[in-house]
Amino acid sequence: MATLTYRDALNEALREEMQRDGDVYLMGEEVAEYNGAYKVSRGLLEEFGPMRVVDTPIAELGFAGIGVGSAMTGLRPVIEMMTWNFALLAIDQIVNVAAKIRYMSGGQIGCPIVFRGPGGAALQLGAQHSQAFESWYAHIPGLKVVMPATPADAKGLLKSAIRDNNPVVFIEGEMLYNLKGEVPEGEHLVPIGVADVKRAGQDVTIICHSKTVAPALNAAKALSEEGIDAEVLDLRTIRPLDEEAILRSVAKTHRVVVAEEGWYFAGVGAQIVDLIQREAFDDLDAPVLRVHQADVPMPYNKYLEKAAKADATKIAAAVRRVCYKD
Amino acid sequence: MATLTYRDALNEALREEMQRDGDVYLMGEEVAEYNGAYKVSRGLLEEFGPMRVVDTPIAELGFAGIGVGSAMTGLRPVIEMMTWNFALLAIDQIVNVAAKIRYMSGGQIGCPIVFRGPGGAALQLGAQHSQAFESWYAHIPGLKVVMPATPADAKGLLKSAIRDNNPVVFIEGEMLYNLKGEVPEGEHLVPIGVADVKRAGQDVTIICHSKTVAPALNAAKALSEEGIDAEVLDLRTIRPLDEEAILRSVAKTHRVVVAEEGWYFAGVGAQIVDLIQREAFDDLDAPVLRVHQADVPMPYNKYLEKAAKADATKIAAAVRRVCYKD
Amino acid sequence: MAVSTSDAPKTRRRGTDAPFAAQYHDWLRMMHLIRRFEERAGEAYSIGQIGGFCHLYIGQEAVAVGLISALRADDYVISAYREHGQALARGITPRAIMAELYGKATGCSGGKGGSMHLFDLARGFMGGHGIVGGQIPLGAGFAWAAKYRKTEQVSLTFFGEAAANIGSFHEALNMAGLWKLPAVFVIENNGYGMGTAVKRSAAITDLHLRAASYGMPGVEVDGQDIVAVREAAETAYARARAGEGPTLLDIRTFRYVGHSMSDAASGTYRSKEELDASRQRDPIALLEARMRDAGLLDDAALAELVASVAAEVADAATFAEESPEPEASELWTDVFAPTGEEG
Amino acid sequence: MAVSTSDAPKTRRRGTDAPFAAQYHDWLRMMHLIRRFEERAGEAYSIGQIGGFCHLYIGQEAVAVGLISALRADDYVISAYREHGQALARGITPRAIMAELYGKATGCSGGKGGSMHLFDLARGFMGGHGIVGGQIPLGAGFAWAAKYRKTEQVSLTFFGEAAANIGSFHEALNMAGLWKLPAVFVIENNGYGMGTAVKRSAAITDLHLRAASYGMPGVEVDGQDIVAVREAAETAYARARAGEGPTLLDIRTFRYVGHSMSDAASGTYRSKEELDASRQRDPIALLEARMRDAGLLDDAALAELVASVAAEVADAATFAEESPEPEASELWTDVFAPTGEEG
Ligand SMILES: Cc1ncc(C[n+]2csc(CCOP(=O)(O)OP(=O)(O)O)c2C)c(N)n1
Ligand SMILES: Cc1ncc(C[n+]2csc(CCOP(=O)(O)OP(=O)(O)O)c2C)c(N)n1
Ligand SMILES: [Mg+2]
Ligand SMILES: [Mg+2]
Repeated sequence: MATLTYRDALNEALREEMQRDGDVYLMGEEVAEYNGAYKVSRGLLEEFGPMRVVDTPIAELGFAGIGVGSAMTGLRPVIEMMTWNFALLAIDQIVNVAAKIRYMSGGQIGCPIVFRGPGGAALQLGAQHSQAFESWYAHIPGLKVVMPATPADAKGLLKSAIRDNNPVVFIEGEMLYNLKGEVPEGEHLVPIGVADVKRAGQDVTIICHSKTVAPALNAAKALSEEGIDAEVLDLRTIRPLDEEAILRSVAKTHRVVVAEEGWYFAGVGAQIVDLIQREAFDDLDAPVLRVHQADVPMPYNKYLEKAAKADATKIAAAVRRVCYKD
Repeated sequence: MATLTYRDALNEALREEMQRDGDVYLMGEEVAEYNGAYKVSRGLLEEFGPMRVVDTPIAELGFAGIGVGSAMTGLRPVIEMMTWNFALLAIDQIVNVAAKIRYMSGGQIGCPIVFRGPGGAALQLGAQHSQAFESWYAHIPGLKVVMPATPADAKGLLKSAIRDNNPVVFIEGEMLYNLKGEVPEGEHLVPIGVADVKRAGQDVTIICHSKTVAPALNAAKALSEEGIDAEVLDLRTIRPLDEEAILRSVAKTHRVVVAEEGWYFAGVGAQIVDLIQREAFDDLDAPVLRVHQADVPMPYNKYLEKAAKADATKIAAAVRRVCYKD
Repeated sequence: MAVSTSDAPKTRRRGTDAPFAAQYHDWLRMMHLIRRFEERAGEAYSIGQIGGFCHLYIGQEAVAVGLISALRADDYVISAYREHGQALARGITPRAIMAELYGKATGCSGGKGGSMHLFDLARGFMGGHGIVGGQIPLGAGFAWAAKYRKTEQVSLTFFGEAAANIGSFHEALNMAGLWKLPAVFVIENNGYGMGTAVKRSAAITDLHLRAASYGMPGVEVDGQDIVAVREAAETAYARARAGEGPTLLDIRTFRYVGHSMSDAASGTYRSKEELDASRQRDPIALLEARMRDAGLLDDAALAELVASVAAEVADAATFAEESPEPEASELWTDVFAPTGEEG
Repeated sequence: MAVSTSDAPKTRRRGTDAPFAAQYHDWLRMMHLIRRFEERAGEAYSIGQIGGFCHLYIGQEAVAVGLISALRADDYVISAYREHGQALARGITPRAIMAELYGKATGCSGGKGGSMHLFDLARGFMGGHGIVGGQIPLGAGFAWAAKYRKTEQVSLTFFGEAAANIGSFHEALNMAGLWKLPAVFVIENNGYGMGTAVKRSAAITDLHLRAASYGMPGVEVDGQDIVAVREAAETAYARARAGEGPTLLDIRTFRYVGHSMSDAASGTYRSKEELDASRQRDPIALLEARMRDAGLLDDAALAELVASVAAEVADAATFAEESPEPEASELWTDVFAPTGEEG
C-alpha cells in the first residue's frame, strides 16, 4: 500500500472515478487552472480538460444549481465548495432541490451528485470561516453526509459517494489534508453508512468523526496509562448513521463520550445521545457526555481559538468523568 | 382581556412597538400594500407610512442583509420572511453576520433585529414549502429562537423580541394565525427564555413548542381519561432553552415525551434528550421518547401528509409507552 | 435579433403568417385546452378537491404554447409553480396533471408533488419548482449537460418577472453567458409578483436590458401574440443549437386571475379597469381572429374544437376523481434511490 | 457622469490639479503608510506573528485613499477581507490594526476579528467581511438607515470584481437603485479573483455596464490615478447626498501581491511579465510625479515622509508585539448584548 496524504487520497479517488465514468465531472471555484484552493484537484484539468474540470465564478448558489440540474439529467457532478462556510449561499439548492427532487417527482428524477470541500475550523480563520455544519445537513431527509478522518477512508468513501445515486454531502477538513496514511491502490471502496472501530477497548466508548478522531485516539492513549481502556468509534458517515455499531460498542462498554468539532445545541452528538438513551437505556452506567466547540462564534486570537476547540485533553477529561475517575 | 387571533396579536405587538420606538420598522415581501401574505401587517402601512412598512423585491438574501446592515447602525428592523422556507436563501446573512457581528467586532457592533414569519408545514404545500428549521437556528451561538404557540405568547414574545438587542429568529405558524385566545392589552411582555406549563400533571411531561402544543394538550386530555396525568410544558423559546423548567418537571414526573414538528435527526428534541439524560439521569424511569415528522420530505397528498405529521394520537401513543401502559 | 445594450425596447410584432399557418389549429386547441383545464382546476380547488397552493395560467397561454411548440422532443423545460400550462403544452396529459392536482397515485408526480411540482422526465419536463428563481440555475444546468454531451438540446427556463430580481437569476445568467450554454431564459412578464407591480420591485422596468450584463441578446416580446412568441423562440433556439449561447426573452403578458386561488383577480393591488383592459388583447381571441382572417377558422370548427377540449378536460377531472390515493407505504418511498443500482 | 447604458467604457482621466493640490501630501503619506504597513504585515505573517488568512492591499492604495479622503466623518465604509488599506485610510491607527492582526486585546476588534474582520464603529468602519459579496447588502443597509434617518450620510461599499458575479451584488444593487439609496458601490477591479481572471468569471468584462440593470450610473475609473478616483468619488457622493441615488464605480487597479500570503504574486495564473507591466503605473509613483511637476515635492520632503511612515509602522509593530493577549474570559463575552440594556 502506498502512503498518501488525505489530499492526495482524495485526488486519487477523483482521478479514478473520472477515468471510470465519463459522466463524472468536477466543478467549483479554482478547481481547474489553480488546481484547487487546497490543491485537491491537482493535475485533473490537464488529464480531463476544461469540460470535466470546470472553474466557476464566485456564485455558490448558481453553480450548485447547475450541478444539481445536470445531475437531474443523469450526469454525476462533484461540486467543490471551497469551504462549507460558503455553502450557506447554496444551501437552498442542496436542501430544496437535491434532497427533494426524487421525492417530489414521485421517484422519476434522481440526483447523483457529490458536494465536497473542507468543513469546520482551520487555524485563526475567524468566525465566518470556522464552522462545522454536519448536523444541519444530517437533519435533512434525502441527503447522505460523509466525513472521513483518514486518507484511506477519504479515498474509499469519496469513490463510494461518487457512485452513489443520491446527493452526498462530503465534508473534508483543511487540517486533515496533510495527514498521511496507508491507502490501498485502485478499487478501494469504503461503504457509506458503516462506522469503524479505530481502537478497540473495554471500559468506555469515544464516538467521534472527522477531526475529532485523532484527538480521540490520543486521549485513548493517554487514558490507557491511567488504566482506562477506551474504544474509539469513528462514525465516518453521519447520515445514514451506523446505529448498530454504536449500540454494539455501548453494550460492551456501558459508558460513552461523544466528541464532535461543532456546536453542541442540536449537534450530531445530541442525536447520538438520543439514540443511545432510547435503545440502550439499561446498558448505560453513566450519562453520556459530549465534547464540542465552545458555544461561541470562533475567535481569531490563537489562544482563545484553542480554548474554544474540542481536543484530546477535553475528551480525556470527559472520559474520566463518565468512568467516575475524576 | 380581548380575545384575538394569533395573527392579530402579532399585529398588535408590531403596532405597539412601532408606536413606542421610531427606530422599529417592518420590511419584507408584500408586507405593506398587500398587508402581508398572511395579513399579519394589516393596516401598518396606513399608520406608519412607506419608510417604516417596506415592500421589497423577491430578494431574501439582499433584504435580510439590508436589515442587518441597518441594525448595525442602531435601527431595529423586523424582517418578515414570507415563510421560513425562503429564508434558506438569506441564511448566510443571518448566520454569518447577524449572529457573529458583535463577537467579530469585539463587542462594538450590535444587531437588534427580528426575523419573523411562518415556519413548518401548513396543508398540502409540498416538500419545499413545509419545513421546520428551528433546530438549525438554535444550533448557532448568537441567535435567539422564539416560537410562541398562543396569541398571548405571540404578542408578549414579539414585543420582547423587538426590544431585545440581539438577533431573534421568531418563528410563527401559518396554521396558528387563526387560533383565538385571550390577549392582555397594552404592555404585555413575555420574557424570552422562559418556558410555560400549559397543563400541570404528575405522571409524565410532554415537552412541546409551537404547533405541537395544541396536540400535546389534546393528548393530555385523552390520556387523563386513561388515568395518565400529563404535564404539558411549552418551551416558547428554543434558544436560550429554559433548562430549569425542563429539569423541574422531569424531577416531578420522571417520564418525558418530546414532541416537535420537524425532523428527528439532530432536532430540538435531541438536544432536550441530551440535557435530560445528562442532568437528570437518575430521575428517569424510562427512556425519553420523541414525536416528530416522518423522516421524509413532506408529500403533497393529504393522507400521506397527515401520516407524516406529529399529532395528538402519536403523542398519546408515545406517552403510553414511556408510562409502560401500552 | 437585437442585443439589449441599446435603450429602445424591441417589441416583436406579428410576423408573417405563412410559415405557421399549418400549426394554428393545434396551437389554438392547446390554448383552449390550457384555459379550460385551468378553469376546471379552479372549480375543483374551490370545492376542496384540490389542496395547497394553486396558481392558474389563464391569460398567459400564448407564452407556453408559442415557446414549447417549437422545441425538439429531447429538449428540457423547467418552470416555477405556475406551470400547468407549460406541462400541458409539453404534452403531459390533462389526466396525469389533474390527477396530480388531486394528489392521486395516477398523477404525473405520483401525488407527492402537487400543483407546484409537476414532473415528466420522459418529456424533459423537469418541474414545477416552488422557490422563486430556484429553477433558473437548474435550467442552466440542463444546458450545461447538453453542452457536455454535445447533443444540441436546448434548455428552456420559465420564470416570472419578479424572479429577475433574485440572486440566482444573476448567477445563472452570468454563467450561461460566460459558457455560451444552449439555454433560453424566459421572463413571463405578467406585470405582477403577487401584489407587487414591476416598477415597485425592479430598478428598471425594461428587463430585457439586463441581458447586457451577461453578454446575451435580450428581446422584448408581445406575449399575447403567439406568432411573435413563436418567432422569438425559433431565433433563440437556433442560436442556442448553433453554440452561440443563451438568450433572454422578456415576454409581456397578463395574468387574468389572482396570484393563486386565495388571491382576488383585482381589488387590492390592481383595479378592475386595468384587469379588463388587459383582457382586450386576449391571446386566444387574437389567434382566432388571425385564423378567421386567413380563412382557417369558422364558427363550426371553433365550436367543435371547444367541445372536444371541454370533453377532454371533463374526462381528466373524472379520471382524477376516480383515481386511487397513493398507498400509505408511498410515504416512505423515493427518499433515496433503490439500492443496488449504483453508478 | 456617463450612464452605463451605452457601450463605450468611460475612463475618468487625470483631472485638473488645482482643487486637490493642498491634499496631495496627506494622500501621498497615507498611500506610503498603507504600503509600508502591508509590507510589515507580510513580514510578521511570514514569521508567524500573524495567523489565519492575510490579504494585502499593495498596488491598490489610490483606490482607498481617493475614495475615503472625500468622505464625511459620519459616513459609513464597509469592505471585504482585503481591508487593511481602507481601515488605515479611514483613520484607524496602525497600532490598532497591527494589534488586531496579531490577535491582541488592543486590536480594533479586541483580537477576536483578525485581518479579515477589522471594525471601528466610531469611525463608521463596519468591517472587514469574509464571505464574498456579503458586505454589499450590508452597505445598502447603511444607506437605507441614512435615508431612514434623513442624515445625508453616504454608505461606501468596497468589493472585488469577482464579487460582481454573486447574487448579493444583484439583489443589493437592484434595491439600492429602486429606492435611490445614498450608496456608492465600488468594484475594486484588480483583474483577478484568486487565480481567476475577469474574463473567465464574468460574461462581460466592462463591469460598469451592469449598472444599467439597476438604473444607476456606472463609471469606469483609472484606479492608479488618485485624482481620477477622488473626482469620481466626489461626483458619486454629491449624487447620493442629493437623494439622486447610488453609483457603481468600476475602478481598475492592480494587486502587486498574491491573493493572500499563501499565494505567489505570479506564476500559476499570471505571468511575471504581466505583473511587472502592471507596476509601471504605480499609484504612489504617479502621485509623486504629479507633485514634483507641480513643485509640491522634492527628495528631501519625500525622504522625510518615508522615514516618518516607516517609524509609524515600526511603532505599530512594536505596540502589537508588546500588547497583551485577550483575557481567557474574553472567549465568552460579546456573544450577546449585555443584559439590562434592552431597546
Ligand atoms: C424565494 C421565494 N420567496 C418568496 C416566495 C413567495 N412567492 C411565491 S410566488 C411569488 C411571486 C412571484 O412573482 P413572479 O416571479 O412574477 O411570478 P408570477 O407569480 O407572476 O408567475 C412570491 C413572492 C417564494 N415562493 N420563494
Ligand atoms: C462566498 C464565498 N465564496 C468563496 C470565497 C473564497 N474566496 C475568498 S476571496 C476570493 C476571491 C475574491 O476575488 P475578488 O472579489 O476579485 O476580490 P480580491 O481578492 O481580488 O480583492 C474567493 C473565491 C469566499 N470567501 N466567499
Ligand atoms: Mg409575475
Ligand atoms: Mg479581484
